[in-house]
Amino acid sequence: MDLAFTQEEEAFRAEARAWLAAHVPGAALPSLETAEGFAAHRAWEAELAADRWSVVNWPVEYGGRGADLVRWLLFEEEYWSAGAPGRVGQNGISLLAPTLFDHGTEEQRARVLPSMATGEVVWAQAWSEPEAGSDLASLRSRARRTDGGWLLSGQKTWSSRAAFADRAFGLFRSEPDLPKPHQGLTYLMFDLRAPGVTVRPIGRLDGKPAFAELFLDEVFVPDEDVIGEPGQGWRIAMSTAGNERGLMLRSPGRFLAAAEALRTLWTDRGSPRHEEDRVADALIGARAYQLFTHAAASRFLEGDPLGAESSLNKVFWSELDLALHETALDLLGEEGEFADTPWSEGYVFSLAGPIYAGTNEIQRDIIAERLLGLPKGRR
Amino acid sequence: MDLAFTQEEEAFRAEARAWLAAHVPGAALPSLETAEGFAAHRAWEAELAADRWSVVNWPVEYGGRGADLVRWLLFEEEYWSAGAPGRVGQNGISLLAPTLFDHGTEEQRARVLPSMATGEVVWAQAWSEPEAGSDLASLRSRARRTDGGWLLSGQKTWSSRAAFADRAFGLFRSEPDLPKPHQGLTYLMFDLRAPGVTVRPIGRLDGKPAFAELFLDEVFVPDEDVIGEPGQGWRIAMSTAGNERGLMLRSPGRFLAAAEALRTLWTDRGSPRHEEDRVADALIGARAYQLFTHAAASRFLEGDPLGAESSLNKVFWSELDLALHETALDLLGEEGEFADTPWSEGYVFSLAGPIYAGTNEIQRDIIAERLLGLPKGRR
Amino acid sequence: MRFLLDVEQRAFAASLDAMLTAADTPSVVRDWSRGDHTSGRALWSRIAEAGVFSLAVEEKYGGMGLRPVELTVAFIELGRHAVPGPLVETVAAAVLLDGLDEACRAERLLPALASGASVATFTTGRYALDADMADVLLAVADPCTAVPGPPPAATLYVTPPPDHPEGPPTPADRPSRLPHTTADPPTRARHPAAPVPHPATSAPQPPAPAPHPPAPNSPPPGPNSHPPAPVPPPPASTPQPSPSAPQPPTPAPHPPALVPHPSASTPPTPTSASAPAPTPTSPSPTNPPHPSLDPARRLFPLPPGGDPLPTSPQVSEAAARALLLARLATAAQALGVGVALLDKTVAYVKQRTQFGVPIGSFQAVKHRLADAKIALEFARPLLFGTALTLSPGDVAAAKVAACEAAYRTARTALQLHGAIGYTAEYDLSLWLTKARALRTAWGGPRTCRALVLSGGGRRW
Amino acid sequence: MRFLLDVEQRAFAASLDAMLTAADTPSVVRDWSRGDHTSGRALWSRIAEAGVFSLAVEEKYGGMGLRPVELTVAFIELGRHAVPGPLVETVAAAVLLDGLDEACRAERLLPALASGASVATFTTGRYALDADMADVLLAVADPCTAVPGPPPAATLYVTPPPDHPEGPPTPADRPSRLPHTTADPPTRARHPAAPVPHPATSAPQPPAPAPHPPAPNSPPPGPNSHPPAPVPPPPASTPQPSPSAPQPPTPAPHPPALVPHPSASTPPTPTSASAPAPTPTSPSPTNPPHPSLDPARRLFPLPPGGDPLPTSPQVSEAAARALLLARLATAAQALGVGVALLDKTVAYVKQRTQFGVPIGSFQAVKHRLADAKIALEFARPLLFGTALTLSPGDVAAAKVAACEAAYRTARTALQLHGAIGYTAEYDLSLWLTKARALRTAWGGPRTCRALVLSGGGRRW
Repeated sequence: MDLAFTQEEEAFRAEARAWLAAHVPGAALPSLETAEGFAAHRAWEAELAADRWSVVNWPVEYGGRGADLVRWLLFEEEYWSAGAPGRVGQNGISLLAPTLFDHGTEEQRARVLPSMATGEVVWAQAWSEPEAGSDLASLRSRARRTDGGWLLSGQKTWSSRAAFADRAFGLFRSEPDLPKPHQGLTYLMFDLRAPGVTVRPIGRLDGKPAFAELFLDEVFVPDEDVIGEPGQGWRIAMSTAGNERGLMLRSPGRFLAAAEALRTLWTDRGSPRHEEDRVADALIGARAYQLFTHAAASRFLEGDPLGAESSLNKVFWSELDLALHETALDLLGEEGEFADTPWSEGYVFSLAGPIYAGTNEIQRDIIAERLLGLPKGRR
Repeated sequence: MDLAFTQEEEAFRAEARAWLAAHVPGAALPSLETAEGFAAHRAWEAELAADRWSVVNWPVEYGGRGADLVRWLLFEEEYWSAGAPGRVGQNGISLLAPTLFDHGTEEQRARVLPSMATGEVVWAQAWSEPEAGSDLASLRSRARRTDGGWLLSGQKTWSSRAAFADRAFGLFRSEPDLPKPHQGLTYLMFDLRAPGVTVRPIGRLDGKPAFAELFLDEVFVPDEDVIGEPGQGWRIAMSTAGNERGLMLRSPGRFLAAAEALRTLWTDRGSPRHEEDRVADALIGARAYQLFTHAAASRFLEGDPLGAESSLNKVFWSELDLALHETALDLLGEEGEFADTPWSEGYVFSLAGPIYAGTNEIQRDIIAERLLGLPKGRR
Repeated sequence: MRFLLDVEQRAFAASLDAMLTAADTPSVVRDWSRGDHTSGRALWSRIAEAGVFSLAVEEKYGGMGLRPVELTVAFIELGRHAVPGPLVETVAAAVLLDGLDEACRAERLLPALASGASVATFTTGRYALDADMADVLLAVADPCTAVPGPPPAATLYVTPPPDHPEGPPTPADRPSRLPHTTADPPTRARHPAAPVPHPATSAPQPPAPAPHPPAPNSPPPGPNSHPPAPVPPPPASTPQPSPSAPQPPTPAPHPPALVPHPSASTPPTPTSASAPAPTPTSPSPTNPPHPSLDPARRLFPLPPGGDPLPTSPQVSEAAARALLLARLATAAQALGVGVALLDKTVAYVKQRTQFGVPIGSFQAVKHRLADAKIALEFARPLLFGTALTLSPGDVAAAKVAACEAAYRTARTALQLHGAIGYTAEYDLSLWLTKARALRTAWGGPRTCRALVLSGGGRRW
Repeated sequence: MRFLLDVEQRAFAASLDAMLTAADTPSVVRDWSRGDHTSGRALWSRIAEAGVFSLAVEEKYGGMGLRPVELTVAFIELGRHAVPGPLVETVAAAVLLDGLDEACRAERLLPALASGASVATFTTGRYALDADMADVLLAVADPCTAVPGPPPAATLYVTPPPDHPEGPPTPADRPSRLPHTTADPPTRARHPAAPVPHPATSAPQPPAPAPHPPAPNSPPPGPNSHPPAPVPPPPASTPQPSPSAPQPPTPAPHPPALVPHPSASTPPTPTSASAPAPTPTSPSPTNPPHPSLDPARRLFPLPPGGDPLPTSPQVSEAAARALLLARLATAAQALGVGVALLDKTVAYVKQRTQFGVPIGSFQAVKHRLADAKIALEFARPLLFGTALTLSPGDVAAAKVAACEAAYRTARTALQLHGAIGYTAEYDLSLWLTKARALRTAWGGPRTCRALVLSGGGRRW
């Protein structure tokens, strides 16, 4: 058991650190959830990609460095510690790309991944529908067979990034009359600017259009944009949920950096003892999350599959993130109410954590039933 | 809307205060959960009763002062504020007596109440059974008809005070084959020293025998010790649960005194700012509980029935009491672990709060279904 | 002891509720958030007509005398309907102005506040709520938490000078208009010191109809009707908080000031200052407002200058009393916000289905809502107890309990609504964000808990 | 980076688990709680045979060198089985004695600690755990939190004098018995300062079979076999904490002392003191022990006197290191306690039915257990990360996380068991009460959180 890194790994870390020190913008970019900020973040993706830092764990042929999980973790620590911007390409990189690596064709990878790595094409996810939230399998949007492809119709919602993104991916019901709701779904990619697509941005609590509704009316998608076999979408979408993608959803480096920023804020405010508990708990939580991830990565590198612990992970980071930002707002006193600070932007974002990617209620059900073996109830 | 007391009420309060100042023992009595402490507390009941302070809200004929709810609240505030001992007669006074007032016969009241008021007879409750905890209606102990009375058989448990008490009261199944579990139960009083009764004291977490198991083998109970109609026990037991008995289960004065003691402890420990939140919240909670009770008493005095708000009450005081004692132990530092302090005795007692008198889980179900109107689930 | 609202108080709540329900407050909030105060000013007038502001104004100035219980009733309803604007601040300003015992200034300003013709904002901190639409801006160093050093804790700055007769004309039919009383007017006896026991245990007068129609010669309220008004130039020596710079770790010196603001009801009478006037409806460019997490709130750094009052025990006392009322009203508003959030969420979970059943049948959902209910129901008696005692410790306790209950309910409401609750366009957001903002307004949990503890050991 | 236990470490855990399962630890705990240490000493020997104490003793004294990872593995298992006794304290005492670099004393005491022939207790506070059955009592002012003033923070008192050859004889066959090395022995280089990086990244030696059978000439352990031993008279000038008086608000001066205790393995060699000896198996009447909420723990006020060591940086360093290891071992023990509580509760809710179904099918029950699982699973990697770095901040973080997770799990376990869990006779109580006691032992949450924050900004 050790936490030591090899000389090569440390060299990789040092290279990342040096590059970031030279390139990270001195001032924070405008909010990712605005048109201006989206463009600025897209440009930052290109800058990262130019030196192969946008997707370090991808193969070199698609713009990556072929970095293993350890290097990815080190890169992420350096990235967030350097105060680098949020990643506008995150949806594509951490949700779509792993699926393409596992289930896509060589042609799809060659066509989709390089432009994803540079930020030239930014991807939105299109999972949820108005009646399918926690009960994701109850999707109603349709994919109907047509010559050389499929026609998509229906409504998607909570499509993050879709207000400004280029393309989207999601599940559509291609065989509507099967007995179980997760049967007969097909995994497709489509263009947000294709005929028949209407994007209606939705403002989140602070009004910024962090996601959108998508109205789809006979939107043509060629066969080449189906991932895997038609009708197998649920299995395909779920099969990568338990691999390292789960680890990569929210990187430890992000919380370590946020916890250190909180400690700095606390110190700047005179180290009030009455907030000591919560600041210390943020630091402890971030360190625990880092080491939990190291342990999971070590198991993964030994060939163990990662499974229901991703539910532990989800509840933990989302509650940590929210508590951390609530503490920061409290430290800010009467200015904690201001909407124009990085802390309040982070707070609004953190409020979504317990809801998206499977509500924390669903995750606790999964922990109880799959990890603890408790009997299924009606919930 | 006012919180003012009449001159007569203030005079009553002053009289109580003066009496308590003259009579409350200077040193704490030994723990109520020991034989020695039980005897000392029984003697204290007699001392209270000698000057008619043991059951102020009872009619004069049974040893009380006919005090109304407002005077009762004032007395309780004075009582706990004076640091007076815990009440060994509590089970009888707050659980059995209200039932006798509503459902007992004149003969029963005359026979039972005076000795209850003096502590000469201390009563234990005998509700729970090994398989009937939260699901109280699923009682199995039997009352079988015999000449001039009933024969009780079965097992009761978590019978508080039973290790040292004289008599007990509870529900027994007298008609075993009825379709619903709460039908065919009979409310009976019985002697803990009667033939066929075996009392096995049970130590609580700190080893003190705070309750007992009762093994009943054909224990004869005369008809005069049945309360109300046979078979109507559930209705009788529940009918007084929603009246002022709910208010009197845990008096506000008790938590006000405990919160003030916590504030004193905090001050004695140098007023550490890092515990400010929890100490303040104990004070706020005790004050809120007091005023909530005042509001409930005011409604009751206007003739409104008290109902499901007793569930709000139960969850609130039990969590307040536990948080208050946990805070005290934390303030005590390494001595917080000691079992031989009043704070640790109180802590152990407070741990039972969320469990007894209907677990807090059951209470939350009741709040959700009866007060908020949410659909019944399978829980 | 009869710790219950009486029939009239309940009728007052019901009539406010009915009026606010009919007013479609969510659309008013959305106008307000866009900077369009037209519908908000109209609603303000109706609230004034219902008598709400009169509850904070002495009878001699056209009010009904300070009635904390009725104010609490009113602010619970205002919170339940998420009414925007400096409601709390106007009430607190009225209490302050009354307490200064300067009949001239009080007579000029209070009748218009009571009638709704004027809107005031007020702060003991560094930022004033909605200063762009208020007619009067008052600022005073927090009498409780201000750090020693200049400016002294109880210093008060006033502009325009008290002898300037520039306030909104008092309605000619005001029966309570009294001559100036400069020394200890009889009404002072009703709040000789803070804390003050509640003076009246008798039932209040029915609050409607409003005794104070808008002053007939006031211009119609509206965001574009504010004429320019003078603002004195910033003195070079006055430190201005920089909105983008990091805030200092210790409480910054409050620049206390009582200044007039570009005002609909205050004619542009020149004062001794001669600075260039800012554009009427926007704040001074050196003082851009901060948006709040609650889109209906904007927080304005204090402008420079102002009209200082000499430090005096009376000013301190009046400021302390105003702060108490501000805190009580905020707590009541927060409770109303929490109650609305609980009601809306209970309704939602009964109809939203997932996995084939209403999500309200899930035990985890039930228990979160039960906890919210408990927190709110135990905050409510604290509020009314506080309204009766007005002791600083009680007020602080009520502020903590109500605001924490409201915020906890907001967290539950958001979580149980899921993504739809996270959107600005769904009306729930108006209450969610207000619950967070009120938590820090007028003394955050830390400040209030410290006050609870500093109350000293006493019998409640 | 390979942040996983290796095969041997897992086998070590499994073998300890099997041995402790077979040992029926609940009955041992109940004996211990009654003051009967016979079964506990027997179990102690088996734990020593399994090599647990050797993991804290340098090779030259018969141990395997300090192995924090393996100690963590072992203490998780000891906690899972609620093993009673000064386990943590013996490990910490060994680390302290080694760090003093006084070969004479170390040579006399350490081999017996490693072999299980001697039991030590140790404190940096005012109370020593289970001092009635320990053979060696060490006390030192907490190097981190002691207040300035006499006694100085790093002062150490030692009795008997180091040149008294009264310790238990080292087994004759000990190959590692080395001559005294008074100046900087080579092994010191392995922990030059606190914090110390983990020296070994290679796999440890397999822990069993134990290298240290009990010393053949030690008397059989047992509560009634303690011969009288001298205790020096209390000097009049030494303040004694009064067990019944209220404790002072600020940390009281720690009376640091390193004293021998009435001991089974220490022959009654007279010391310079000549006080009347107390009865062998009970503490001095002037120092009655405090029962703990955990019935298996009794806390003894320090006896007067002792053998003072001069203050030196080396002593401070050794004490700091001993404290770190005590904290780490306590955290590991707490995690084990929490894991056992979760396992027992999960099993219980699967079989306990109410309303016709297992209570484990209720969502509220599931979610509480899920939260306990999350807390425990995130404390675990902190523990092992801490064992690798041994930095004070990491150790403090692990202590908070593990103890809070264990206490939270205990609250859940009690609530979900209901009344049966509240009884002393049900074995669950042994873990419930220990979770509470370990939370304050060796630095409560407050102390540890302050240490986390005082670590200064650094990259983890």
